[in-house]
Amino acid sequence: MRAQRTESRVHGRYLRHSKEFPNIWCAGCGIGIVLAAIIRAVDGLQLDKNEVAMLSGIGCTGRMPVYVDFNTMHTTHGRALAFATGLKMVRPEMKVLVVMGDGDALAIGGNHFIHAARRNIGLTAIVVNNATYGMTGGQSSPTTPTGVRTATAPYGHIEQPFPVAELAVTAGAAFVARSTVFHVRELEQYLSQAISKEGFAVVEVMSYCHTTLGRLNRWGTPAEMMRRLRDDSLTLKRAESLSEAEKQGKIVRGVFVDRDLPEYTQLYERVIERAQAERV
Amino acid sequence: MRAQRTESRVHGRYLRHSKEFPNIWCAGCGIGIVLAAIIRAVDGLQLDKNEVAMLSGIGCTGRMPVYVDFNTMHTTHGRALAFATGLKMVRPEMKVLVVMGDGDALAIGGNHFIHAARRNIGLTAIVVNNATYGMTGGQSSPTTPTGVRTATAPYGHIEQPFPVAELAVTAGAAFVARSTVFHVRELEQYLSQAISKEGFAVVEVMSYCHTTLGRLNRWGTPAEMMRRLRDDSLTLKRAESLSEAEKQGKIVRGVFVDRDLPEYTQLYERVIERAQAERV
Amino acid sequence: MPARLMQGDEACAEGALAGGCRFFAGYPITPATEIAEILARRLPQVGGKFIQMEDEIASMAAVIGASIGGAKAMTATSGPGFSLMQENIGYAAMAEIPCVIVDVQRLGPSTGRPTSPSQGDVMQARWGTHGDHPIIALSPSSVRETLDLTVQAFNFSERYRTPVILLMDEVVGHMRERVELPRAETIKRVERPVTTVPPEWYKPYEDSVSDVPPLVPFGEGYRYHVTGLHHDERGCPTDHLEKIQAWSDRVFRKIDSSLSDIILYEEDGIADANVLVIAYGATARSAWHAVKLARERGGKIGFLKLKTIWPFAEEVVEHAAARLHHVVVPEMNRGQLVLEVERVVARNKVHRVNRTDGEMVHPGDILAAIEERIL
Amino acid sequence: MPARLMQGDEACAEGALAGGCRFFAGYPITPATEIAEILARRLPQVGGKFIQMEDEIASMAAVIGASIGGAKAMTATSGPGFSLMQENIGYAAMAEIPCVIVDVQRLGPSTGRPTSPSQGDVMQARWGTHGDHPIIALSPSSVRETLDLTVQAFNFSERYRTPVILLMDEVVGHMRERVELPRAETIKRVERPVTTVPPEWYKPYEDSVSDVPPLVPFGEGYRYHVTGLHHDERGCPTDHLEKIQAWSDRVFRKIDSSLSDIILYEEDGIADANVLVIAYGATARSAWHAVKLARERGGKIGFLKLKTIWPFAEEVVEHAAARLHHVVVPEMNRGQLVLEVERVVARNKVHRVNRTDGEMVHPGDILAAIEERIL
Amino acid sequence: MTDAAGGDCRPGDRAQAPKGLPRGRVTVFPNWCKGCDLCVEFCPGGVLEHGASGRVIVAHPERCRACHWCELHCPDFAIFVTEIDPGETACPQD
Amino acid sequence: MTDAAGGDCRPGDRAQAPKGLPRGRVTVFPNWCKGCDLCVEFCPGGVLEHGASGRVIVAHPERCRACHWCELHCPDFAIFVTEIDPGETACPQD
Amino acid sequence: MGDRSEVRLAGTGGQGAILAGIILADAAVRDGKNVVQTQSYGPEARGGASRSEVVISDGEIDFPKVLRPNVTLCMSQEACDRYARQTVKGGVLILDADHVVRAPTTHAVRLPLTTLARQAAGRDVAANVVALGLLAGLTGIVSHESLEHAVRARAPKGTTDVNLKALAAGREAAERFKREHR
Amino acid sequence: MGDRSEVRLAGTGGQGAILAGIILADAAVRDGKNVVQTQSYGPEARGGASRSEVVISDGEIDFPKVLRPNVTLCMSQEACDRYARQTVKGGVLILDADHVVRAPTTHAVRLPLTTLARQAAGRDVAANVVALGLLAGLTGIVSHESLEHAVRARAPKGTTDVNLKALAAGREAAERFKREHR
Ligand SMILES: Cc1ncc(C[n+]2csc(CCOP(=O)(O)OP(=O)(O)O)c2C)c(N)n1
Ligand SMILES: Cc1ncc(C[n+]2csc(CCOP(=O)(O)OP(=O)(O)O)c2C)c(N)n1
Ligand code: SF4
Ligand code: SF4
Ligand code: SF4
Ligand code: SF4
Repeated sequence: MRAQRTESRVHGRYLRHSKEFPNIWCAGCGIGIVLAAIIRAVDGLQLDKNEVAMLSGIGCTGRMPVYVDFNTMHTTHGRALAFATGLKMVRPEMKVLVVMGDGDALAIGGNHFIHAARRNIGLTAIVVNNATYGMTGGQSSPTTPTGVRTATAPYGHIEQPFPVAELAVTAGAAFVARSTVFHVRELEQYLSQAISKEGFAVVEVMSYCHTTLGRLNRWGTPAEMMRRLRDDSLTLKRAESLSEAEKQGKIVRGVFVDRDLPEYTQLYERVIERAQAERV
Repeated sequence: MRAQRTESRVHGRYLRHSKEFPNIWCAGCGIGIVLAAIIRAVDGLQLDKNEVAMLSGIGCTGRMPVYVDFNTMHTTHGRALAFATGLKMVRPEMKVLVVMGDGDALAIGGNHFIHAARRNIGLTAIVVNNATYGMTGGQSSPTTPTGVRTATAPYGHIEQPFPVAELAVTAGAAFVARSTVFHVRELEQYLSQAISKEGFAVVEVMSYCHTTLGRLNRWGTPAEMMRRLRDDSLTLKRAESLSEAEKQGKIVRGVFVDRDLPEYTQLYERVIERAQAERV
Repeated sequence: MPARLMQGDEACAEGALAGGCRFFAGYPITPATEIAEILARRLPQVGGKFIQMEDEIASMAAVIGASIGGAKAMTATSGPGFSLMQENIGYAAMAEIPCVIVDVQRLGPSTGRPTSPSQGDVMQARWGTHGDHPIIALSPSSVRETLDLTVQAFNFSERYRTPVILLMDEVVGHMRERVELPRAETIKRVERPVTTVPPEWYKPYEDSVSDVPPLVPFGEGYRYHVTGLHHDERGCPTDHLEKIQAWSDRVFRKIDSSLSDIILYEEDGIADANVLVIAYGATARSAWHAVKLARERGGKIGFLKLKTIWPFAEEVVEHAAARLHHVVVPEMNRGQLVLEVERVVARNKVHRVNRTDGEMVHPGDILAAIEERIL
Repeated sequence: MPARLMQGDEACAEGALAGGCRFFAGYPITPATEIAEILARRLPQVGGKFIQMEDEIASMAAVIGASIGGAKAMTATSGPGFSLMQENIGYAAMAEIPCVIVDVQRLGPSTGRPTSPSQGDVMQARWGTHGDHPIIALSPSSVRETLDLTVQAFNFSERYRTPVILLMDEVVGHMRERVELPRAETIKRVERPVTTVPPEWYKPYEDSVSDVPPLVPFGEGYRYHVTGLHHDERGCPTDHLEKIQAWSDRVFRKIDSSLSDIILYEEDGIADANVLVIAYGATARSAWHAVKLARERGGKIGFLKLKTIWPFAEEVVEHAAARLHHVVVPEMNRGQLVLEVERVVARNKVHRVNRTDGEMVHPGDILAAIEERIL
Repeated sequence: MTDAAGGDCRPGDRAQAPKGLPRGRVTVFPNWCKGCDLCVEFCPGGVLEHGASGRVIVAHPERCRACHWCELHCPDFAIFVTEIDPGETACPQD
Repeated sequence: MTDAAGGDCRPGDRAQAPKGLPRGRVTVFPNWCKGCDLCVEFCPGGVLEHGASGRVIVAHPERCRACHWCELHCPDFAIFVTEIDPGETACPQD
Repeated sequence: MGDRSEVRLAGTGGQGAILAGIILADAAVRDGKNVVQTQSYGPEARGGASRSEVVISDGEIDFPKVLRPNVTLCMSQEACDRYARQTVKGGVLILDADHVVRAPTTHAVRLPLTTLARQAAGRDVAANVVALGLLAGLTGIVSHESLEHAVRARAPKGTTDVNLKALAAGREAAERFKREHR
Repeated sequence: MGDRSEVRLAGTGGQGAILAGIILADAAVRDGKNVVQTQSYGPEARGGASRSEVVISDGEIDFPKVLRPNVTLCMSQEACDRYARQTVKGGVLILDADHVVRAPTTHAVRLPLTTLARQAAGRDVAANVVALGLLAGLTGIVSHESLEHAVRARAPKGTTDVNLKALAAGREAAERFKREHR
């Protein structure tokens, strides 16, 4: 049983104690849970910290990297994947984790998301999906469910949400999975698979923002929102046996794709070989 | 038989004779063929020219609007759909056509493309897919097939192309179709359906750029490239009966989705009703 | 209307509505988010439209699209978003599409410190996009002035067919202040110049009657072309050197020939002053405090508050400073508008007071700078 | 090396390779596309990496990412793309990440006229992003100078840990010229300052030794944090006013204290001149022609060619113009760098010669401006 | 695979249009035609040829079956076809 | 639906941990705990309570079954659990 | 500038210092005064330091921030360490004794505001409004009527009653304090 | 500036005026001269006006564009209308008689360059290189050897032979012309 490891010892080995804790997030926010899961996944893979980079964009989720003892970079809003692409190109051996909020990854950053997937570059994209912009106070995001009240949709949100995992699959990602901050062991497992994957790997983590969207819609305490993640989610396998109506409003968890596609920086190595061969 | 109409008379009624012809495009370029098909589709729907707007981004395709007698706007590279969104919001009754090259729509403009689809706003997005950047001289685009030589991939392109139609479907578009500049009657039909659709409608038109990508890859004259569009394409229906291997490298033509989804500006009318009711 | 406690961002939103704004597209960002949130609620109440776009580039694009559709349109952002909007602001300048861009300045560069004030985007407002183009930028120093200048921004933008930037700062945007709201009847709204010619004759860039040709919205029977390329009177791309130069000359002329309308400022005690203090935005509040203190101590201090930042009030400043040996220019940046002051007044007369840690310039620092010159 | 006919854009690409560039990310745009196309072919030949990104924002981001990974990195664009890059250029300035941004200026604003030259982005290079930050910008006037200044751009960027902008223009970028290539051994490359402290002690923004703290690439055992927020010595976000101010002071100081290294220029015949002509970029070619003509006609004309545009060569210009009553500043814009000249020299001494139709300033126009002053 | 809607006829035999079938009158705007030869290559009747001036010429007007391929595919709006009354002659001069 | 990997135990009956099952020693870092009560609400053993200081307290240490739910879900790295040797006592003092 | 009153309310994000400032400013408007309210906070508003400043005057208010506060409220130890000393001589320094253990002066009004809030209104978070009642009672800087109206207008929906109780509790505490320290 | 020679080559996009300029400039380099080549075109390069300028000198070349051309080549009527008159007195004006019908002067060298290209090289588009041979033959601005090398170096892969034939044809045309107009 894995729980025999003392998880906090694991966590502690990766936290930057120089940075003051407690962390910046609201009491009960799921982002810290994701951070812990990432740490355990990295630890489980026995990676060298020096060979791990964690990049983020701007948002509450974007504040994650500063707390961990990797090579960390808090970039500009929406652009983390593009920064990471440059880094990965010149450091192909590095494991580059990119943590983003749903707004960061899919509103302003949507283009970089689909292009990183198309290019199948070896990055691990971790999208903490709380269905809103937490940092700026609960505005609509590309994953806000239709009908929900947000700070910029006071009469109810009238747009469709992106199916993030499906979008990543269609755009060309090599690995795509979804879990929640409730299902931490599953999450850890998916993260581990994603980090091990050669190509572009996406893990969408369903979370919540009780202080903004939660408050606006009277969704209650962190614990209540956590319960909803538990009760309203089901596995891909189970989902297959359900009708569309039954799946309505449910979070489908699982690995959506795990396929062999040539990874970008490896293909580029061959470009270099070709260029140098032609030159001779 | 529709061909009984004198098409050129139709075309002539919509061209801006004040602007000097011949048009800007290379001899034999497919963009003019798309323009003619759009004109016939609009004419077939008997729309009032005043109620039609055509917007474009930057690129060879982007030069289309100036030739037609609609309300026309040549915007910035990649942003046509965002400009069009503003226009459509304040003029919901208008038919807003947005013509874009594949680079325009899917490289720099990729985010606006998926978001317009998600929002399901009533625009007609016409993507002229010549698999390259024509205007700037044959660089790689997000639809360039893997392996092809481009001005920026002198050792062969190592990225996957976007499946444009599928991406539009996943992102949430109400209508998505694909045809080619060879199949002009089919194209005209799809354009007509797209323009009639209430929600976000995409028509991907496979074309070619013989002077840049064509020359770099020795693909021959416009007629030769045209022949390839004829010979290498098949209908969605036929494609269904083929194996993945058989479909490899083929252009699948047809209507990929045509579904009822509430259109954005119409939903917004209800927001206004709600806001004004709450206020009273 | 009775007095109310109102926040600067709210005043901006209400000023926009009062100025006729019926479309807002934006993307949340501290400290401008409140403007969007208020307009999300308020616009549909008056039949207007609000949309949150996928980013600031799209927001600026949608604003231009809405404006060509005939709506008075606006967006609001802060530094990072303002940087992203630059390309499309240039498009609006080139195509002469009226619109208002609000930049509630926060401490930069980059993400900087989102909740701290700054006046770090002053030069960017003038020069942020590529290529030569004129621009109008206004900067309020109080909540009430925010309301008034927002109306004014719409008026200028429609009158001159130009993007107008409202340069707020976090202090003004987030501060709440007692305001007496203007009565609706007292608010003057300017509408877009209209054409009298029939559609066949209409040319959206023809300067025969005025340097500001009428702009007929799309959908009203005047079908024409708009482009970000250099274009002729009809809006069609051109490569004629004379037409390109003529466009450039005209768009600068339309602003330069109306400076007396556009340059807004307030002055106090300049006639017999020994030292002149020039300030704008929140810093004008620090400066005015310092000026009053210095006067209490017997100094003859002139005060010039600029509300119009761009075009720069060259003549006003030149005139005010002509006689003087000392001009003090406090700014919440490392010295931006002061570059213009130095250009107009002579560098050695000008004394800077700057701060870039995200706090307001302290009146005491301005006072010290004044007193150093008096002694 | 023998002489060769070489295009400006090619010289930029070759200069980049000579300067040690091993990463390029970009997005095609006239008239800078050739730089990308050449590097797409050349970089993998030397083991470097080329990537075409989805847009200019991503290109600039990837360049920063590659630089933090340890590669000398560059992008190249023109006005519209330069506008889009501004936010991330500000990030590089804030986080002090070396990188080179090439802007081959074309006629703006907006899409403008893509194949025509301009110097319309001079002020944008200084002020295009939000917030106060220092920047270095160089502007070549010939093909050979393009090569040299590209090397120099990399050297400055590494030496000062700062983004450096190479401001070319369409004339220089597209022109082909006979060049004698420098021999490889003669090219001096500057590498990033290295640290001598062990990882536990390393602070990427510590200024105790130098105003330019060493930057260790990611992946080499020094794990630290980088952010666009205001940060402390370790790179972690801070809200301490003193630390924020200290950052701002240091980054400006690191440039301001090295002006003698950074300010590159050439001067000719200034000592006994009656009129001084100041120019840069392609316009320096027009100006030099005009100066020679004027001298042939007996005029005592001084010539100052600025290669470093930003920081502005305040002292050089002040010194050169001190004695003179007439300074002529030709530019392919409506007057941008001349604003600085006016600030430093006094407005009434300065005479502008401008052109914004997409053609070079004609030597005849400069000559006329010179002669008007002599008479 | 040509399985699209009408008008997508392949170049067939280049003989005179069979009697009784529709016949067309082809007009080319020489100033707009760029001589790309799309119509020349795909015209099922072999009506068109690349002229010496670089533009297309209607070399065999009598063969036109009024299939409109050229008109529908010309990127330059440079060619058009009108159906001829079966009674009329398809003489290029008129 | 709780169908994920281990650790996702629901709050069960809040009785003392049955004999023979694993037992844990729970430690809270009071300076890091924000009192969000996630652990309190989901702890299957009812071990934890919201303290007067706003932070969590280990009210019933003896009930801890070492399921690690709290440790795995604490967003603040503020709580950790070590397994106790069956022989040891889970006395909060040690 | 003679009649300028400056109030600084400081605490930790979530304690409501900013809302208290807004209510106070609103009350001043109702009293017919000029007023400016500003604030300072980080993203750490969620737990970080948070500060609200209110300047009240019969005349024009130029500089909108506090120069030397006449009244300071500190709801956390950190706030106290940072701001308590800055209060002008003769000014009023209020400390929430529930959160502030070390005070730099004995001249402070030290009351357990959070406890008072819990007792009177059943909610710890109403301490900010208790403080307002206290502050107004001690200084008379705004009238109680206006403050009551301001609370009604500005308190989040559904919390009006709670906050009015807190306000009254603060007012009573002021009376008690004045009696005791007469 | 005395020895500065200026050549302007103008035509329609696709006719190769720009490539001709590059080859000419390359030849000048091979001759050991200083040279600058510039160009001007629109997106209408595909059919629009296109212009290439070459300045050759033994000394430094300051202004890189043509001021008053010594040699002008016009390959289209539009180019001729626009540029023919600007040639300096005594300069050489070459017109492709296949494309230019109206000339503003009788002092021009009017030859059917396109026809010559077709005849000699079998390709209309080689007219630009015919023009180069002619131009060099008439003016001696660059040596024939250098020009030949430049053609080899700069002509698109696979077109070297065609272009060398065109060059020779141009050179012969120059000889013929010189003989006829001696
Ligand atoms: C260019 C730019 N635009 C806007 C912002 C303001 N901003 C900061 S975070 C954020 C969104 C945060 O939402 P999300 O990415 O979903 O992350 P979360 O905070 O929910 O974790 C926004 C819009 C910014 N910093 N930069
Ligand atoms: C911001 C910006 N970046 C780059 C360019 C240069 N540019 C002009 S058109 C174009 C791409 C054209 O390709 P595509 O959209 O596929 O259209 P096509 O020309 O093939 O029709 C590019 C990159 C630009 N105008 N603006
Ligand atoms: S605002 Fe929302 S997302 Fe951000 S830390 Fe708080 S709960 Fe988490
Ligand atoms: S470059 Fe390509 S896309 Fe552009 S007009 Fe020519 S053939 Fe068409
Ligand atoms: S989950 Fe962590 S932060 Fe929350 S109450 Fe428990 S120990 Fe404290
Ligand atoms: S490990 Fe934590 S959650 Fe599990 S029983 Fe013990 S205290 Fe409760």
